Amino acid sequence: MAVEQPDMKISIGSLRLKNPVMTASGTFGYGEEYASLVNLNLLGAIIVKGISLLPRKGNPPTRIAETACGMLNAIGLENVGLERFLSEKLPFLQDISTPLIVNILGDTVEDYQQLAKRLNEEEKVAALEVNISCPNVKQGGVAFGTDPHMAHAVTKGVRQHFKRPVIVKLSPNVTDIAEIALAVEEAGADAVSLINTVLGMAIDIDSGKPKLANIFGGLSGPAIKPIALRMVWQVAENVSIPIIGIGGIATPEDAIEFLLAGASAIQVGTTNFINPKATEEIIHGMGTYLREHNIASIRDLIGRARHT
Amino acid sequence: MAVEQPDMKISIGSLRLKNPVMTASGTFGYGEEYASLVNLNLLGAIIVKGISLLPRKGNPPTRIAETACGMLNAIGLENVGLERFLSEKLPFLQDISTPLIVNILGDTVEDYQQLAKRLNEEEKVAALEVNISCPNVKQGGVAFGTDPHMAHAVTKGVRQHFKRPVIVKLSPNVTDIAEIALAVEEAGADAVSLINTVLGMAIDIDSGKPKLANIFGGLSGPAIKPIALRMVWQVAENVSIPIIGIGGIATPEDAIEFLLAGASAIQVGTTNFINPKATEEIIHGMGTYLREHNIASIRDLIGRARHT
Amino acid sequence: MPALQQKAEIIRSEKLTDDICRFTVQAPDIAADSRPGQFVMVRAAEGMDPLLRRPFSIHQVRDGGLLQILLKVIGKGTQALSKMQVGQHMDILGPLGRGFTYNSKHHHYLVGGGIGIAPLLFLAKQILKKNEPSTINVLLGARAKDEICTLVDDFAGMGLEVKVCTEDGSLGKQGLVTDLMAPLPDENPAMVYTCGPYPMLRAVVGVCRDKNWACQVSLETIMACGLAACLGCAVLRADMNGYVHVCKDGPVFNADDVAWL
Amino acid sequence: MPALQQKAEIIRSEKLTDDICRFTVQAPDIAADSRPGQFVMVRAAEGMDPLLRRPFSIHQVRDGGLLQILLKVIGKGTQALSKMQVGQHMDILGPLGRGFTYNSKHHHYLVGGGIGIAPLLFLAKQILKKNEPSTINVLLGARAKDEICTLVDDFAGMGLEVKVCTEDGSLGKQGLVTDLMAPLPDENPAMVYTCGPYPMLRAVVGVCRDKNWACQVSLETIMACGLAACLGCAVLRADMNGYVHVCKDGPVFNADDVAWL
Ligand SMILES: Cc1cc2nc3c(=O)[nH]c(=O)nc-3n(C[C@H](O)[C@H](O)[C@H](O)COP(=O)(O)OP(=O)(O)OC[C@H]3O[C@@H](n4cnc5c(N)ncnc54)[C@H](O)[C@@H]3O)c2cc1C
Ligand SMILES: Cc1cc2nc3c(=O)[nH]c(=O)nc-3n(C[C@H](O)[C@H](O)[C@H](O)COP(=O)(O)OP(=O)(O)OC[C@H]3O[C@@H](n4cnc5c(N)ncnc54)[C@H](O)[C@@H]3O)c2cc1C
Ligand SMILES: Cc1cc2nc3c(=O)[nH]c(=O)nc-3n(C[C@H](O)[C@H](O)[C@H](O)COP(=O)(O)O)c2cc1C
Ligand SMILES: Cc1cc2nc3c(=O)[nH]c(=O)nc-3n(C[C@H](O)[C@H](O)[C@H](O)COP(=O)(O)O)c2cc1C
Ligand code: FES
Ligand code: FES
Repeated sequence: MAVEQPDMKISIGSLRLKNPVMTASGTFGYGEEYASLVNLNLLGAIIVKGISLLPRKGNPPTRIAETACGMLNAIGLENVGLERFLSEKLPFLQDISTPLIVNILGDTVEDYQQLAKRLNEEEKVAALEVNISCPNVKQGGVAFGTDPHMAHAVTKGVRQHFKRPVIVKLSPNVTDIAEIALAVEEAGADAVSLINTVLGMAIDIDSGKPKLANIFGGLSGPAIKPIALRMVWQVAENVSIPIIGIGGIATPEDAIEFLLAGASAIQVGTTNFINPKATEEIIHGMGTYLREHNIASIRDLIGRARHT
Repeated sequence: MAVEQPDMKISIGSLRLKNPVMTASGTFGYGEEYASLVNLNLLGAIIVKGISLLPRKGNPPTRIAETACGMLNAIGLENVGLERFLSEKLPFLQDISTPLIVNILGDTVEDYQQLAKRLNEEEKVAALEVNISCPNVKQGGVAFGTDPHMAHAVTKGVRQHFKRPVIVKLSPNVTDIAEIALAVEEAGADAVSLINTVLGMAIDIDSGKPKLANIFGGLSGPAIKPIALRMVWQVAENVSIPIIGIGGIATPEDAIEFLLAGASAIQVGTTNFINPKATEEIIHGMGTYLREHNIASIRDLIGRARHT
Repeated sequence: MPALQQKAEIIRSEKLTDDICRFTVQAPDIAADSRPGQFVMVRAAEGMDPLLRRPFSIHQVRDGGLLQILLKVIGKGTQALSKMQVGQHMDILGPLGRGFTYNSKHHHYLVGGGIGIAPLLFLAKQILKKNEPSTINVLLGARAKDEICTLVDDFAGMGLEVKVCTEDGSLGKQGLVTDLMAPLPDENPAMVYTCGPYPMLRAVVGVCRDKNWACQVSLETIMACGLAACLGCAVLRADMNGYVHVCKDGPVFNADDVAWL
Repeated sequence: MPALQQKAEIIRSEKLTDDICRFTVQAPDIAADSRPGQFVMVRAAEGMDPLLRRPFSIHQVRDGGLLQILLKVIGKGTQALSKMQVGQHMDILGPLGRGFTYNSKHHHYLVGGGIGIAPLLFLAKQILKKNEPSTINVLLGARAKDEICTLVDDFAGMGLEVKVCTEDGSLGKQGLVTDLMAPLPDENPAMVYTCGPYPMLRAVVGVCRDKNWACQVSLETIMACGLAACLGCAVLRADMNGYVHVCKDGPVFNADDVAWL
């Protein structure tokens, strides 16, 4: 009995998505930028550029550099800030049926709490993704995401003030990512998303200086896919909340790998720059895979490689 | 006044090398395999496949998988063991003028010590490279290289029994590589080499299983270059012993980036598989760069990007 | 003008010099919406290395949905693109960014250097739709003759007066394009439209300030998306307080809106 | 036979089917040293994606330093290679590995499946240098006719008897190549030389054991170096105690030396 119309729906906590394909924060603007290229209503969820309480200017240029099958970015979390996000960016997204997930960042636990509180009032904000892992910002020293106690504290703070699903986005720049995942699960996260970018750098041998003004930047793109996939596997072995896989996903095959490793959903990042239609193509291609393999529901893929 | 014959010599502790280009352990066999393709006598140093006290069979196949601009390997440290290395592999290398560096690995500090003791007797072994970072072997739990105390202990053990330079090879799969580098410096290492492979994985979506029998493998090749370069920079900020840069080096330009970041020498790994003549080409190309930039000595490049 | 993605067939490929070529592609939807000074992002290879699209100015738009880019080989991306053949398809995203603004109040000075001349041909054509050739002066600079002789002919063919200088003196005056500007009469109101290497742009802006001429510059930065999504293409604002983004706020800026470092 | 690296010019490119092509390249140094069953490692692209060289059997060696490979499109590496044109250069490393061993004591059965037929043509030619055509039987299997008809002609052109079967019955018998082996007289001593997909090899080895025939198999694994340096190409030994390496100990093995799983 052939599967004609495979079921693509997945859940992240109480959030129900029509399919598991999301856009990764910082790679899809505020959605509007891609409106002429992608049918936004087809996406599983839209995650917008990370928002802080106050606007941020970001790092001086040069902010990006290309590497083998990847890119480095040191945007420095430039963003319009909470208020302008609500007044200028949210109205457009209100009209899109796709659930909106807002990525938030802060310098202190209190920052995160305030963001959570205010965004909890906006019904359109279906979930928060808490960025505890950005390696670009020099302030505050060690990133929240590299220490289980700090990661726990931020998660707990956001959890208290936001009633809908809280997704915590993990940093790969750690010895043991499962330890961090466990800490945020315990603090009440509904899901984890991983990975954020891997800390890297590049040097211009003509000028003799780092290519990025910030010296270090975050590596993303196909180059990091094997690392991301391994971390999803490790986290899946240790937590029971849903995992959203991120890192170098460019094709339906890549997305399926992440589901087989244990992810319930995936995000497409850098690939949006190269192939703006990638998210649509991935949704379509995942459906084809299910049909060809006669699998009734995409949920049947989750973690399958770990159980065979 | 143009530089005609730039000085390519560098030192790693008491070891003097004619140029900074070495072959990375596990990617150049025991030298002999490349003898028809590379003039072995031109190389800065030859580092052979990691040797353990007893022979190891390694992991079951599949052992390798290709990834975007990289590859995963889970060889499982297959090697002929110390005795067969001495009787079967060393004689060939005795006739090569290039300094030989032996990469060693063990399950316990005592293993490493015994290897160091026996290899200390072989004059041809100019230095040891201590692999404390291999992510492929399941035995023994946590890798030595992910804990500063364990890294310190191994280094100290080898240091006691080996009189010529001891290079400790670091794992990138840690939150803070500078911390590990400091620990091994303190334990008496003459140099550090970095990075070993980054832990990764890949899944075959047709079989639904991991591509590697070992599930996880080590990611190498151009994909990891930005990560390696960043770690060299971080270590250079923290230790004063020489650094040997490794990770995705394929061209003279890549090699120069590592020197500018703070490495005194470099190793070519995965690239040997793709372009067996790469080491020679890199030596040649670095000389050209020095001439074109009118730099008298390659040592003038070391760490230059950190000082401008 | 929403951005569109199109696999555009290459209709013609001209080799202007060893490292400069001009591609004509069939991209009706993108061409229809394009304005002078806008750009497209082109995928350089099918694989993932090189990864990012490369930005190119829209050099010309022709009848029949044709779009031209003028491409100079710089690194591996442009190298790969330069080898593309007639009949193959270029993956193009565009039109992108804010182009030049022009009207009939001004005398128009088009000042281009090297490959920066690319967008000026399209601009000249559009200005000529409502203005006489005499309202336009074209000033071009290049390293050597072969880099620009085809382009000089293209401008001249529109009936425009073209002044040229080259660094090696092989065509026109020997010198920089600012040397051509200095002796010009202080026509006012005048608008300078300029594109080229950063040091040239800075010098041109300096001359404009001296002459009290308005000036629009087309800037280049490294870009990842071209769509205002990655925020990678930041350039310091004139007030030094924050950044503008070349792919969205530009690539064409009023010279007074950005900092000159 | 030390391995050499050569940028070999493509002299001829034949498209045998939609996804199988045969390249003839000028690689005199490699060709001079090649023996049947050995292979070469070919770089698939100039960039870093795909990264690794791809292994291909030496299909034939021809006068004038020519070397042939027969290539089936499987994934992105073979896809890229299949698009290469006459006049371009293939980056080839070889000859590599241990080939077939053959002598005049045996009756020779060459048993090939699909693209695994590639090395057998070279082998047949070498055996024929010291043996009569009647000492050789060629048994070929494939999915369908077009996959092998050119190759059948090549063997037949050497005066050899060729038996063929296809899975769809479009050429020769319908069935598997082992079906062709079963009814053969128990000529002894006989040597079977076989290459093809793993399930076929295992079946062929089974028939050989039944008939008490010696058997050499050419194995495939994923390879990174082809030079015995990476140890990636491990295959379990017959005694299940450790591994042999396809690129050095093989690709041709005595069937009894490796485990059949
Ligand atoms: C708005 C705009 C319009 C342009 N118009 C043209 C044009 O009409 N004709 C033309 O030949 N060139 C034009 N350029 C420059 C062109 O984009 C670069 O020369 C090209 O990207 C270099 O790529 P590469 O792979 O050959 O070089 P590489 O050095 O290998 O590229 C490495 C990285 O640097 C980036 N990069 C390098 N140089 C530049 C540069 N000057 N500007 C932006 N990114 C750069 C590349 O995008 C890539 O990410 C334009 C650039 C911009 C921003
Ligand atoms: C000794 C030897 C001789 C061979 N001779 C021939 C020949 O004459 N003609 C021919 O068409 N093919 C031959 N093959 C198989 C050929 O190497 C693979 O089909 C090819 O590598 C697939 O590459 P791809 O990029 O198209 O596929 P992809 O699936 O994209 O390759 C992914 C990775 O898997 C490896 N891989 C995939 N399939 C195989 C395979 N079957 N064997 C080894 N590696 C594989 C590739 O090297 C690559 O690293 C031979 C293989 C070996 C080991
Ligand atoms: C230009 C750029 C900007 C990014 N900005 C953010 C951000 O604001 N917040 C965040 O959590 N992640 C950010 N990321 C990380 C991505 O969301 C994603 O985790 C990462 O790029 C890995 O996925 P990819 O390989 O598919 O790009 C950014 C990535 C890029 C490339
Ligand atoms: C197939 C393979 C085998 C390796 N074996 C060893 C080893 O035995 N000991 C070791 O210290 N490193 C080993 N390495 C790691 C390399 O020496 C090197 O650190 C790593 O590959 C990164 O460099 P690259 O990107 O240039 O390959 C191995 C790498 C590969 C690809
Ligand atoms: S290039 Fe991405 S925002 Fe401008
Ligand atoms: S392919 Fe590297 S050892 Fe065989």
